[in-house]
Amino acid sequence: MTHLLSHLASVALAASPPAEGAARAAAPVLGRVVEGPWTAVLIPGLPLLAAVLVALCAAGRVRSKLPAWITVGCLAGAFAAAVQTYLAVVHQPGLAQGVRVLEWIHLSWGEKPGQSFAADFGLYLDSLTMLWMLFVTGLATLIALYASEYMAHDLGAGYNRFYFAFALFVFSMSCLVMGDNLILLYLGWEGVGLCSYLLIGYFYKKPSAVAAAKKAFIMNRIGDLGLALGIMLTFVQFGSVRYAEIFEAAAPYLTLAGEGRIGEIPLLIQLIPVLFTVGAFGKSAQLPLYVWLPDAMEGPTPVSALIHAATMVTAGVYLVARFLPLYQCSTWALPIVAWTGAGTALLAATIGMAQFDIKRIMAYSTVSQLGYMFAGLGVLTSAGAAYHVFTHAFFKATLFLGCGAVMHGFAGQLDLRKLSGVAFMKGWGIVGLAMLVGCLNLAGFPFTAGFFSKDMILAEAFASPTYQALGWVLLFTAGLTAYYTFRVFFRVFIGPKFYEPGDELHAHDDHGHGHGGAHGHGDGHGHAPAKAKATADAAHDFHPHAPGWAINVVMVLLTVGSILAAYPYLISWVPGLIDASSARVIEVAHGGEHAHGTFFGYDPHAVMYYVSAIVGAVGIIFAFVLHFVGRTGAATAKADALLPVFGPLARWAQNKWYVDEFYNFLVRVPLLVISHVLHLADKLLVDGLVDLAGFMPQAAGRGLRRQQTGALNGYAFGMVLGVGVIAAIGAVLLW
Amino acid sequence: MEHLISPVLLYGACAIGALGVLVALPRERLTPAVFGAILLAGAFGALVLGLGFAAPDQVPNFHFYIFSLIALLASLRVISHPRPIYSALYFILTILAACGLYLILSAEFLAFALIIVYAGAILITYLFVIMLATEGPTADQVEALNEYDRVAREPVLAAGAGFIVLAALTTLLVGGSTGLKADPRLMPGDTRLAVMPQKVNDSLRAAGLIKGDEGVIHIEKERRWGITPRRDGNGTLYVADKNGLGASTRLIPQAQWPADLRLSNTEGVAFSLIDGHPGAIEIAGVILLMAMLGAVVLARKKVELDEAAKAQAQRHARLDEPDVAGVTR
Amino acid sequence: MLLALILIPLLTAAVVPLAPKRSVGQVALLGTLVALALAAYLTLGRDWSGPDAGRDLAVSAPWMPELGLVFKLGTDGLSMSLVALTALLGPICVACSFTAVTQRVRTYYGWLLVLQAAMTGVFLARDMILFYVFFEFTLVPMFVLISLYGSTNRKAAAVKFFLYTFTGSVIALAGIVYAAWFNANRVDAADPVAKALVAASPDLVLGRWTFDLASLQAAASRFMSAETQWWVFLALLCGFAVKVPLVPVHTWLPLAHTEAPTAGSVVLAGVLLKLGTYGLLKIAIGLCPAGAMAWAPTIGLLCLLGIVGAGLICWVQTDVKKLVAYSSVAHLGFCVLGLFAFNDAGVQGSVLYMINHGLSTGALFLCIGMIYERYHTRSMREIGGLAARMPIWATFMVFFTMASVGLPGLNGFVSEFLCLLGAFQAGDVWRSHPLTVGGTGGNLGPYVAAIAGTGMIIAAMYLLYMLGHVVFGPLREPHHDEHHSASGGAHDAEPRLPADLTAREIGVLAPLAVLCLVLGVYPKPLMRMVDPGVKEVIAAVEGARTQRPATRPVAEGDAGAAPALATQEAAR
Amino acid sequence: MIGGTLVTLLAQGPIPADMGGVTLAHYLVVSAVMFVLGLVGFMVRRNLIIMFLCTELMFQAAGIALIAFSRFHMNHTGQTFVIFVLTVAAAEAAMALALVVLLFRRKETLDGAAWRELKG
Repeated sequence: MTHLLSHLASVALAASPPAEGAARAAAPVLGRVVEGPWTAVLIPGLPLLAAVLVALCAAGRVRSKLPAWITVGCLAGAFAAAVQTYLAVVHQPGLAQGVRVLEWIHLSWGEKPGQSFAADFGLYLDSLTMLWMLFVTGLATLIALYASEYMAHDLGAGYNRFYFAFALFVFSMSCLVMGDNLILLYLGWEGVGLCSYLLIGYFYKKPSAVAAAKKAFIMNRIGDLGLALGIMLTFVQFGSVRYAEIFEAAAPYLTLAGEGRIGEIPLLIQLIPVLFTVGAFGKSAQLPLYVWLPDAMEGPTPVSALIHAATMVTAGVYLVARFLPLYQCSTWALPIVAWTGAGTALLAATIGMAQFDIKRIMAYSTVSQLGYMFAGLGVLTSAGAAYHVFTHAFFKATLFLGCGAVMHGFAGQLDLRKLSGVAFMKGWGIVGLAMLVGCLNLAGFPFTAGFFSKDMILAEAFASPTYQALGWVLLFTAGLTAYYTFRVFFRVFIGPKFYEPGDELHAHDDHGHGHGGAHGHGDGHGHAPAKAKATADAAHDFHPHAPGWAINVVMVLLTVGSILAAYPYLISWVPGLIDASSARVIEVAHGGEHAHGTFFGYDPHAVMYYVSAIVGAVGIIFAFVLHFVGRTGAATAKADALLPVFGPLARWAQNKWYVDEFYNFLVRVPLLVISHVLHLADKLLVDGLVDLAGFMPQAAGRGLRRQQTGALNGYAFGMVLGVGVIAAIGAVLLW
Repeated sequence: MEHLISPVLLYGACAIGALGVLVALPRERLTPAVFGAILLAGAFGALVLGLGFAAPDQVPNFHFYIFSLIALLASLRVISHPRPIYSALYFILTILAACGLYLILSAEFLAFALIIVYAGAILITYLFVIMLATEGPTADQVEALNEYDRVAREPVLAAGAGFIVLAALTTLLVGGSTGLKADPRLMPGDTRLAVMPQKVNDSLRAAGLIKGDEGVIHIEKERRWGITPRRDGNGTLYVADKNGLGASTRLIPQAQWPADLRLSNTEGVAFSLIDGHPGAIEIAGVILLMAMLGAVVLARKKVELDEAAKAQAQRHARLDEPDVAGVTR
Repeated sequence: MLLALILIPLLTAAVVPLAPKRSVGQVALLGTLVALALAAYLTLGRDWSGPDAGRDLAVSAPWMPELGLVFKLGTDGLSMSLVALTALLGPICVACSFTAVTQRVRTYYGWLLVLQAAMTGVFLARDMILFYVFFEFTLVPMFVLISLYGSTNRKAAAVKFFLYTFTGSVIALAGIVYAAWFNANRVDAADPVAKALVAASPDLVLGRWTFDLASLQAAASRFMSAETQWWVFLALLCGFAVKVPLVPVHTWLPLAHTEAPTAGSVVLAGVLLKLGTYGLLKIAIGLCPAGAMAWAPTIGLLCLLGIVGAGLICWVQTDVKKLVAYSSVAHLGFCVLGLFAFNDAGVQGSVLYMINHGLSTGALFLCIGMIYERYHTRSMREIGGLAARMPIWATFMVFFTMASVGLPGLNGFVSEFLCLLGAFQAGDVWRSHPLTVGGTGGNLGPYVAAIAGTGMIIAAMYLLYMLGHVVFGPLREPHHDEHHSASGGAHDAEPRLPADLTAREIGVLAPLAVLCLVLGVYPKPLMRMVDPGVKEVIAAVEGARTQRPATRPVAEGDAGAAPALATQEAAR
Repeated sequence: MIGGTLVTLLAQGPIPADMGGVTLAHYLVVSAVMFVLGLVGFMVRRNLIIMFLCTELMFQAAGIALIAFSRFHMNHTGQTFVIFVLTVAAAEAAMALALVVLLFRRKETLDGAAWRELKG
């Protein structure tokens, strides 16, 4: 392992940055689609098949691990299909390939362009798509395997439900990424949202899980509205929702942008990417819509790893990358993306520093890293962003699954104040090592994949004259990230051995069947009373169960993956893929000299390795000093002594800067008040008017009723008066 | 439009009449029906004068005024007399006076029918019912008038309303009838004679206009007997012998017709009734039948006294039979 | 054939009172299934995409010739799709009532069948008065169903439902009669325009008393001035908007829905509300396209009020059924919004919306009815977390909720997206942007679509709020004993239902679920089916947009001006 | 006897416009006055029998008007109608009086005000 690392390091330092050095591949031909391989259909098809089969299992009340094996098998098949398709796609670099599957929505009201609306189930295969699909299907397979053990406590309906949503998620994600039109993308977009909803709310008896699921769905919907409006505007502007046709229609504008005449592009076209951005921010948890992601950790950990760390949340990055041609036609879209990304990265990092729940820390780190990716897109290193997506997918999955293993083993305990030295416990070595690798990646430790991908973004930020400040923000965030990552590692995984079991037990107490045999310990049913004795001596009747083979295998594979993820950088694999797709950054003619930003006079691409390595090391050292040195128990560390220095800031950060409360106060409460007012107005005013209209004849009748004396003469009198009036009118008319 | 009568006079008369009625109506205290009658007579006089002046060149028809005065005064008494029996009797008088008017209007058949049916039959029924339903005078109280007979209900309002209706009605009637022209199309004339050959024959024979076996024929419709009268008085009679139409046929122009060769009123009513409204007669018959059945059904019905009346009846019973009460006690 | 669609339920309704009490439901089910089979045969057995498809099915017989009334039935793909929806919901409504209704079953099924016949008649009628008769006749069975078989406040709900909708439709009748009067007295059959119209389609009756739909539409749209059309449209709107219902004339709906028995709610949401949108689409817009255009901004505003306002009101409901009822108001806001976009995407989306809403909301009402049957409450305070008790039911509930939310891949999405897209396209703002190719022009536009789009978020808010309370969360159940003792022996007679759904209930929900999925993934056949009808409506509006009504075509030379205007429009 | 004389005197009276010095209006005014008297009587009197008598009075008034018109137009339909009026009056009298008797038996009074079941 160390040998490999040093090898990689030497190669990396020797090689010049690939984005600059390697001759760029030929520009992709946008707007042309050739027939693609049919195997591509298997990529979404097999997960769908898995979903259907699992649904049948659920209908048949299967109570074994059959759904897991079905899903793992199908997903592995999908991964194989993805590899096969990838090979076919790279065979014709720069050319998108299309596969038509099924007609979906077709409308036509004329012959001219823009007078027909067509959205099909069709696939658009280019290198960007395939990059995403490779890690989506690959990771999904591994995590499905991991979950087969992790979810085993819930065999039966819950297990089936989990795998149904899981397979459906992969299908939706495939639609999102592979769809050849915006509507299919939207289908995937909302489909992953649905699966996310179902999986976050997996423990549906917990109100917090239900609330988190709802929050995720609604927050995503807000973003989706932006995306939907963007799609409509795209259609109105370009007359199509198919990528190929959009790119074709947008080509003149891209040319304009390339010539630096971005001001001549119609405003409405510049608006499209801004609307897309709203959607991307919702799905990828960026400011101001990020608040759902930390709460989404209510779901089972494999879900957090796959959906809320590795794949789904990168859909926003994919969207921006896919429509980079349009983004480059917009004056505001990329700066918005860049600054929001940087802001999110910093904010989430500060919150992550102050949390105690390790899964939540990972969630905030995800938000923060997503911010990095957006910043990368914003500063126009789509290759960097995509690469960061790629590396992040591996190491964050590793981290989450590690956390999941801990949670699984310690009955839902996630508080870093109640765990210590886990890596040294029996059977936890692999997890500890995997966590170390993951943390090093996340912290940007030199020669790790995370280090390289983060550097690409940082360097490009500093390289751009307008984004210097942004670069500093990101650099600072990198330091914070290193600190809070290792804060977790030093406190939970090394140090004195200590643990307190959690009180959740995965809702074991609700399902009486307890753990499966794979855990290798006997008293599967005895965890429920642990809540009453949540003290140190709880260890007497609680034995943490070390992860079983499936979890360990997956941890190992993922760890290897995170390490190897550094390798593609060295051969310019990811940049090559990106350059051959629509996410290629165009050269902008600046009229004169290409203004290059510098880092204190140095070329940022050259020095950023050292700078970020130093920043990362500083963060790790801080964590080491504050959280490891001299720590004897789990509950406290030296860092606590520093808290007064920050005054209320620490408390605010711990309370997530009160953003949730702020939203609640600013949006939810007013809306609730308005709703109640509307309801009352509807009931009293609108319906009241109706009732009044109904009441008036009644009242009139009641009043007139008194005129009915019931006496014969009275009626006669009335008649006479009536006759008299009529006759009098007649007389007046006559005379 | 030409005013037959000055509106001021008309309304004045109406108002005085209304006042008269008001005064004449029965009330709690003294009933000055006499004053009311005087006032009404005054009103009537005013009307007569007004109407009389309206047609000054005509000698007023004395009978008309007599009958109408009787009719109106009698109707006043009908509504103002506190005793139902007298009201009914006054109603008979009204009918008789109305029959007089009918006679003036040469509706003699109806005049007598009215007397027979109304005065004879209907009013007698009324009298029966009045007798049945009115408590006779008891020993201590000679004037056993019911409160509801003695006191009128809302006389002022009623008189006011009546005045309005009367004013409006007279305005309309007078105004409407002044310009009215008799519609010649409505007159049946002598057309009906065409279907009464025997009458024509008899009349002609009595006048000596036909002799022997001659008879009238009607050429156009090819009937054996008939005439072709015309509304304009230029009708023609064809008189032919038994051999029918031929050389011996001769014509008798309308000018030579005997005076009695015309439809009498009764005949006219009969034609109108039987020929013109056969369905209505049937319906009227059914109505009468139903009324008879209804009356029978109603009369046979055993009536339950309602609660209050029952209690009162029991009280009466107890007072009437103190012995029974005493025994039980 | 078309007559049979109406007669089969009617005859079954006649037979139902004679059936023995135990088999009343089966008899009714059989009748509705036969009707469904016929409707399916007619719907699936032929190609509806041509402009004259279904013309050979038309039925015409003199009815009251003195008044120009003809008993005329006809259909096209658009009408047929709604007829099919009605026929589909028929057996479902019958089957869902087997255990829910145990008292006075003969009356119940009889009226349910009559209701189906009347609704089918509305969609098939091609004579305005016949349409009106069927339209009004739906009220009577519904009134009976609500007032006899509803819950606590049923009498008031039934009266309000009846009077409210009746008042509206009487005003609509005035509009219809005026249109007929206009045709008889203000249209000259000798006029060259009229002659041309008659030459084009010889069935038209112009210049004489008639209530034939096509004739009146031809006469009114071509000869009536825009101002008059505005008024006539207003009259028709009064009738149809109440039925739809648009805000602010919607208040009968939550009450009626809440109080109606389950089958009543299903029919109400599934088909009865569609009578309003269908009337707007097929009658009102065709009759007065210029009036419709003039009203479009106002109606758009009302739709937005419905989408946002009613959506927010849903969010604070505690009664599940009321929540879904208010959601109907919001959903139909989308539907009408799409309709008044007057472009292909919008109208097509609107028609799909009619059917999709019928399926998904109808199914939601069925789900809620099943809960009500078990717990005798609809309050979210009393029930919750039922997923633990009834997993199959919860699955269906989540599925249909998602269809209702408009999740892509399910039916709701296609229609909702198309409605929004239509509204988005239908803005005159696009005319000022020369390079825009997809805008159609109209009276709505992107801002309207954007505000309506918030309805998507709000829909997610209230429907997930419902799911979170009823399906998910900790289990809450009311005490059974209380309810049984409170309501006396009435419930004891009912068959006890198992905790989760029975096979019958699954059989009721499953077809709807399958259709929701199929229409979400493969809406093409349906879209092709309704396309000619949609095109017809759009053509009417386009006609009004490009030419002024030819009231005095010869005298003022408008006939010459119209094509010039048209080419000018086309040039844009 | 008097009737007979009158017949000879008046029956063959002059043709329409000249009805013995009185015009159609005279008869109509008499008819109207009589009608109104009946009307007022109906409103004012409380005895059920008298009230019905008042309706008969109104019938009479109508009869006079009908006969006057009949004479005016030399048309017998008016008289025919009077016959029908007579019929209806007879039927009405039969029914009404039967009802009156019934009502009287029930409450021992003829006061019309005693029956107010229709009071609102």
